[in-house]
Amino acid sequence: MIETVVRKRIEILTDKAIVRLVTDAIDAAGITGWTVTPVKSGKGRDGHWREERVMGTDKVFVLTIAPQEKAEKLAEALAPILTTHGLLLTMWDVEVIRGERF
Amino acid sequence: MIETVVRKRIEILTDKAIVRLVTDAIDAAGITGWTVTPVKSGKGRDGHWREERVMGTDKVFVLTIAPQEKAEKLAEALAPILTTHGLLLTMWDVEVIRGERF
Amino acid sequence: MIETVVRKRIEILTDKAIVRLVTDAIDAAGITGWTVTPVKSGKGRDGHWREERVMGTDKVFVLTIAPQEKAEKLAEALAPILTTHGLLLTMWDVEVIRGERF
Amino acid sequence: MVSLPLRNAGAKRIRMDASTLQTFTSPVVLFFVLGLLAAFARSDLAIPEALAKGMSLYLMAAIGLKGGVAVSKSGIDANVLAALGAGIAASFLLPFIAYGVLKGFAKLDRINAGAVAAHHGSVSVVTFVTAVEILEFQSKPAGGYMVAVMAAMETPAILSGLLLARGMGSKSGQSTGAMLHEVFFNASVVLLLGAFAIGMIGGEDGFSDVSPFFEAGFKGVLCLFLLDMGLIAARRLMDNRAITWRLGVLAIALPLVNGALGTCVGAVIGLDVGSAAALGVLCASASYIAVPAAMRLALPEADPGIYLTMSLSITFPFNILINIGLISALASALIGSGGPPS
Amino acid sequence: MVSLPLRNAGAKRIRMDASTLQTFTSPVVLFFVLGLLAAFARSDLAIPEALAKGMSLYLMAAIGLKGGVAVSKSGIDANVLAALGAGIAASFLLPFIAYGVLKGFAKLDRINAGAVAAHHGSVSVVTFVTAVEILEFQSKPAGGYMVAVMAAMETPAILSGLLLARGMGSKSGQSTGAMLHEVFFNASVVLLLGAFAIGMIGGEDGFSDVSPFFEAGFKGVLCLFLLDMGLIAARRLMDNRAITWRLGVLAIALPLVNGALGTCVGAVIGLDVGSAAALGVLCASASYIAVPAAMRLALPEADPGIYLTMSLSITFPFNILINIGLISALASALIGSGGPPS
Amino acid sequence: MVSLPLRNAGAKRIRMDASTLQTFTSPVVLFFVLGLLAAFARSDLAIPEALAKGMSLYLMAAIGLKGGVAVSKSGIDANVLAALGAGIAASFLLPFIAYGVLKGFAKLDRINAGAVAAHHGSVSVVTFVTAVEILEFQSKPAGGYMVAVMAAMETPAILSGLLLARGMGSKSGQSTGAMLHEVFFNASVVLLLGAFAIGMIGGEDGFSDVSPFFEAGFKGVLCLFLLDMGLIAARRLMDNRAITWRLGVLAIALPLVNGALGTCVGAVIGLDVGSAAALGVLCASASYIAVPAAMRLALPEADPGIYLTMSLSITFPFNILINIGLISALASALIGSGGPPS
Ligand SMILES: Nc1ncnc2c1ncn2[C@@H]1O[C@H](COP(=O)(O)O)[C@@H](O)[C@H]1O
Ligand SMILES: Nc1ncnc2c1ncn2[C@@H]1O[C@H](COP(=O)(O)O)[C@@H](O)[C@H]1O
Ligand SMILES: Nc1ncnc2c1ncn2[C@@H]1O[C@H](COP(=O)(O)O)[C@@H](O)[C@H]1O
Ligand code: NA
Ligand code: NA
Ligand code: NA
Repeated sequence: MIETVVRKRIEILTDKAIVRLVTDAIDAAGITGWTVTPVKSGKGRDGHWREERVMGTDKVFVLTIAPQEKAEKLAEALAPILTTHGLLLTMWDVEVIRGERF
Repeated sequence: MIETVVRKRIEILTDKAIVRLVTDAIDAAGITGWTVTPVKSGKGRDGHWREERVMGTDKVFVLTIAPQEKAEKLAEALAPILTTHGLLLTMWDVEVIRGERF
Repeated sequence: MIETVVRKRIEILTDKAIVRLVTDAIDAAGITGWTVTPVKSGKGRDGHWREERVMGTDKVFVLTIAPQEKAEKLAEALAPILTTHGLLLTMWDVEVIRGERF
Repeated sequence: MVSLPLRNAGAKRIRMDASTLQTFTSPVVLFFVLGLLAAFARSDLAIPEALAKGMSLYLMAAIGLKGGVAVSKSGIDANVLAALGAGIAASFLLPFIAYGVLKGFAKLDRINAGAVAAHHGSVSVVTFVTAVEILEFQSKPAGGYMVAVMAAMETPAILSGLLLARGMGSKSGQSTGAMLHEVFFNASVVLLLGAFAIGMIGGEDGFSDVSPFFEAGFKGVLCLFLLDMGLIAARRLMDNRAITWRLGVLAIALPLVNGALGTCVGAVIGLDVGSAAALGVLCASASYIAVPAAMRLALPEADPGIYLTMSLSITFPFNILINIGLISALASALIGSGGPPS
Repeated sequence: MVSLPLRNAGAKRIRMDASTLQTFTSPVVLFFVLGLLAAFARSDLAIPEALAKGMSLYLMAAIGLKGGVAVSKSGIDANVLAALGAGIAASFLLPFIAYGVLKGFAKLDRINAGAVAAHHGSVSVVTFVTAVEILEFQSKPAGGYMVAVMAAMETPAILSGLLLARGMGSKSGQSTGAMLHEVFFNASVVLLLGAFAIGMIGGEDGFSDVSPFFEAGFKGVLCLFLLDMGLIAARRLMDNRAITWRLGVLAIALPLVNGALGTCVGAVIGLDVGSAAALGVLCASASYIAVPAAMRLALPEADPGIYLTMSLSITFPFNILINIGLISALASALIGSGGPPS
Repeated sequence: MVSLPLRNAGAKRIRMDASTLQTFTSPVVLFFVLGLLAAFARSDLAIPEALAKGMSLYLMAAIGLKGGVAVSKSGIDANVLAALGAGIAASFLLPFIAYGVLKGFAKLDRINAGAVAAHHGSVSVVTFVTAVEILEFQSKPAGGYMVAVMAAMETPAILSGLLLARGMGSKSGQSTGAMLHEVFFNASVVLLLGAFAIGMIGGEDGFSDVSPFFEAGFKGVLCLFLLDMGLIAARRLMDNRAITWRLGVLAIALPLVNGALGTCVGAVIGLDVGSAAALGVLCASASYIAVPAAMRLALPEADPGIYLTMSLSITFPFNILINIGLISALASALIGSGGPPS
C-alpha cells in the first residue's frame, strides 16, 4: 500500500480584487504553493450575488495544502481581516502522497 | 493559536437547470449561505458528458457550510430527489474560524 | 436521520493535456465516475502560472468518489507518474448518501 | 388531410433535388458537416462555451432586429395574424400527434413521451435561422413577422407536453407559477421579442447604424455556430445509449410529417412561398435549448438521454441537411416560387 | 458659479426635449432598456462573463484607436492641453464636493463617503462611449483627444477619495506603491492609452486596415454590451439592501451637478460643443469597473453594496437615459451647435 | 549550402531595412508590442481565455477558407505539390539539425532536446497569418495553397522529435495509436483543412456570403489576438527560470537559419516570392499550441518551462518583430518582388 501523510487543506473564498493579499499571505507563511479556482455565484448575509464580473465583486477560491503548523500560521495571519475583507476560510485534513512536497 | 469550530461542508453536484431547487432547499434549512462553482465535464453511470452548454445538461457544484444539525436537515430534504434529479451529494467535517457565522 | 456511508474523495490536479491519462486510470480502478472542474491559476515550485490556455499548460481538477480499496488502487496506479507528470493528489473521507453508487 | 390550393402545381416540376443539393454548397451547411465529421473522427476540436452562448445571443438579437425592421416596413396585416395563430395552434397541437406515436410505436412511457412531444412541438432557433438563409439564397425570402411566430411557438408545446406527461390534475415538484414564468421569460423569448420590438421602434433608420454588425457578420457567425452544433450533435450521438431504432425512426418521421403539415397550413392560410416554408420548418424543428431546460425543471424524471439526443442529434441534422430542402421544394410546389398569389 | 460666455443663448431654444427623446429611438439605448426590463421581469437572460469582458476590451481598443487617429490628424493644440488639465482637475476636485454632501446630507461614514466620492470623480468608459455615439448622431462630434482626457480622469479621483477616507497620514493595509501601480497600469488605462498611441502612430492609413473590425462593428457591440449592463444594473438594484433614499437622491444629483459643471468648464476653456458635452459627461459619469477594484484593495472596509449600487444601478442608467441628453442640450445652449466659436 | 538561382540579385538592393521597419507601423504588430509592454509593466490587462480561443478558431477558419477559395481559382499544379513536399520534408528534417545544436551547444538532455526540436520543426499558425498579412501589405502575396502546406507541416516534426527523444524501439506511456490520432486530428489541423475544403467546394461564390465576417474582421481580430499573445509571451518570459543564455541564443538562431533555409528551398523549387517567404516563415516559426499539447502526452518528462518559453516567448516575438521582415527581404533578393519568374 502506498504511503500517505496528513496535511491541512485550506480553502479561502475571496474577492478577485484581493486575491493577491491572500496569496501573499500564503507565500509569507512559507507554504509551497496554491491553486485558484473559479466561482460562479453565491449568497451570504449580504444577499445574492451573481458572477458580476466587469465589476470587481466576483470571487474565487484559493486553495492550498500545507503542514499543520504552517496552516495555522496562515489562518492566524488571515483571521484579523476575515471580516473586513469578507473572506471565508475553511480547512480540513487530507492525505497526500509525496508529503515532503508540502 | 486561533480558535476554530467544526462545521459540515456539503457539496452537491447538480444540473444547472435545477440549481434553484437546491439553493431553495439550503435556504429552507436555515443555512446562511452557499457558493456555486463551475464544472467542466464528467462521467457517471449514464456515460460521458461534456460541458454541453446551450443544452441544459451542464452541471455545477453547490457548496455550503452549515452546523451539523442543519446539514442533516438539508441532506434529509434532498435525499428523496437525489436519484430522480441526478444529484450527487457528499459532506465532510471542516474547521472554520468565526463559527457564529455558519 | 438519513443514513450515510464513508467513501474516499480523491482530487487530482493535472494538466489539461493529460486528463485522459487520469480518467483512464480512474476507469481502470473500477470507479463509477469522475467530475472535472476548472482551475484558473496557481503557483508551485515551478513558479507562477496563469490560465495559460492556447498553450497546453493549463490545469484542471479531476475528482472522484470511491470506496477505500478502489481509491487506494487508484492512488497506487498514479503514484509512479505523480512527479514526472506533475500531478497533485489529495484524498480524504467524505460521507455520501446512496453508498451503493460509489 | 387538408384540401390544398395547389395553384398550377401540375405545371411546376418539383425542384426538390436542386434545392436539396444547393444546400450542400452553402458554407453554412458545410461547416455543420465539418463539425459532424470532426466529432465522428474524435477530433478534439471544440468551441468554448462562452463563445457558443455569445453566438447564439448574437443570432437571436440579429434575427429579431431584422424581423422587427421588416415588420416596421410592411406593417401587421391579416397574414401576420393568421401566421401567428397557425403557429401557436401548431405548437400546442403537434405534441398530441407526437405523443401518440411515441407511446404507440416506440413504446415510450408516459413521462418520456410527453417530454419528447414537447420538444418536437416547440422550435429550434438555429434551424429557423438556417432555413431563412437558405430560403433567401433560393430567392424565396420569408416574411419578417415569422420571427415573432417563432417566438410565439416556443412555449405552447411545453404546456401540452406537461399536460400529456402529468395529466390535468397532478402536482409537479416545481410550482406551476415558477414554471410558467420560466417559460415566458426565458432568455430566447425575451431576446427575440425584445430585439424584434427594437427593430420595429428603430425601423430602417435605426437599424442602418448597427447593421454592419448584425447583418454583415450574420452568415459568418452562423457558420461557426453550426460547426459547434455539428460537433455537439455528433458527440452526443456517439455517446448515445438510450435511442432505440424506433425512436430513431420517429426522430426523422416527426419532422418530415410536421414539416409537410406546417407548409400545407401555410399555403392554406395564404402565406407567400417563403413564409409557408418557414412555418413548415418551424413545425419540423425540435427545440434543444429552451425545452430541455424547462423539462429538467418540470419533468426531472424524464431522460435527457432520450429527448436531447432525438432532437439535437437526429432531428436537427436531418432538418439542416435534408428537410429544409424538402420543405422549400414542397412550398414552391404548393404555392409557386413567384411569391404570394397576387 | 462661473461667468459663462453664453453666446446668443437667448436666440436658441433649449432643445433639451428633442435631444433627450431622440436618445430613445437609438438601438444602443433601446438595448439598454431591454436589459433593464428583462432583469426586472426576472428573466434568466445573461451574457457570458468572458464575452462581456471581451466586448469591453473591444470597445476600449476601438475608442482608443479612433481617438488616436483623430489626434494624428488634428495635432495637439492648446485646446487639447486645456481639456486634459480641466479633466484632471475635475477628477481630483469633484470628490471633495461629493464627499461633503455624502457625509452631510446622506450621513455616510468617512470611509464609505470617501469611496463613493472616488467613484463619482472618476469616469465610466461605457457612458463616455455611448455619449460619443449620441453626440455624433446629433452632429456634434467630440474631439478625438477626449479619449485621452477620459484615460487621464480615471485615476486622480481615486487618490482624492483615499485622502478623504483615510486622511493624509494614515496607513492602509496595502502598500501605497502597489496601489499606485494598480491605478496607473490598470487594464483600461493601459488599453485606452495603448490603442490611442497605436492610432497616432498608424494614423488614417494604418487604421484603414483594421477599421472594418473596429469601426463597423462598434455600434453593434455597444448594443449587446449595454444589454448586459442593463441586466446587471437592474439585478443589483433589485438585490439592493444598502441604498437609502438620500443616497438614491445623491446618485442622481451628483451626475446632474457634475455634468453641468463639466460642460460649463468646457465652454469656458473654449472647447467645441461636442467636446464640452463630452467633458460634461465624463464629470457626470461614475466609475464601476476600475474604481471598485481599487477600493476593494485600498478600502476593503467600504461597502460595495453602497458604492457599486449607486454608480452602476442609479448613476449609470440615469446618465445613459437622461443626463447625456441634458448635457448635450446644455452644451448647445452654451456654445451653439454650429461647432466651436470661430 | 544550396546553389541558388539568384536572378539579377546584383541589381537589387536588399531592402531589408524598409521591410523590417514597415512592420512597425502596422497596427497588427503594434498591438503585439503593446501586449509585451503591458505585461512587462505588470499591468493586469488580460484577454479572457474563451475569447482568445475563439479568436484563434476564427483566424484558422478564415485563413483556411481564404486559402481554399484561392486554390479553387488557381487549381493545383506542380508548384503546389512541390511546396507541399518541401514543407513536409522540412518539418520532418529540421528537428534533426535543431536536436544536434540543442544537445551540442546548449547541453540539453535527450528528452528535452527532442521536445524542443519538435517545436521548431512544426509551425505557428499565428506567425504564418501575421506573415501573410505583412507580405500582402508589401504586395508580395503568398499563394493560397500555403495554408495547406502549413497544415501539413504541423505533424511530421512531432514524429521526428519523438524519434530523437526516445529512439526507434522504445515504448511510450501513451500508445502510439492514440498519439498519432491526436496528432492528425488535432483541432487546428482539422479546422484548417476543413475550412480549406469548404473554401474549395464553395469557391468565390460561396465565400462572398461569409466574407464580411471572415475577411473584413480578420485584421482587427488579429490585432486583439496578438495583443493577447504579447501579454502571454512576456509574462512567461518574466516567470522564466529554465532558459539559459545558450538556449536563448538558439531560440533566435534556429528561426534565423530555418527561415533562410526554407526561403532558399522555396526559391529553388520555383515558388513566387510571397510563397517562398511564407515557406521560410513556416520553417522559422515554432509551434506553441499543438506540439506542447502532444509533448505533454508523449514526453511528459520534458520540461514545458524550456520548450514553451523558447518557442512562445523568444522565437515567436523574434519572428513577428524582426524575422518576417528579414525573410521577406531575402525572398525578394533571391526571386525578385515582381512575382514568380515568368
Ligand atoms: N501547496 C500547494 N497547495 C495547493 N496547490 C499547489 C501546492 N503546490 C503546488 N500546487 C499546484 O500545483 C501546481 C504545480 O505545482 P509544482 O509541480 O510544484 O510546480 C501549481 O501551479 C499549483 O496550482
Ligand atoms: N454558509 C455558507 N456556505 C457556503 N458559502 C457561503 C456561506 N456563507 C457565505 N458564503 C459565501 O460567501 C460569500 C459572502 O458571504 P457574506 O460575507 O456572508 O455576504 C457569499 O456570496 C457566498 O458565496
Ligand atoms: N464516483 C464519482 N465520482 C465523482 N463524480 C461522479 C461519480 N459518479 C458520478 N459522478 C458525477 O455525476 C454525474 C452524473 O452521474 P450519474 O448520475 O451516475 O450519471 C457524472 O457526470 C459525474 O460528473
Ligand atoms: Na416543431
Ligand atoms: Na465623473
Ligand atoms: Na518551423
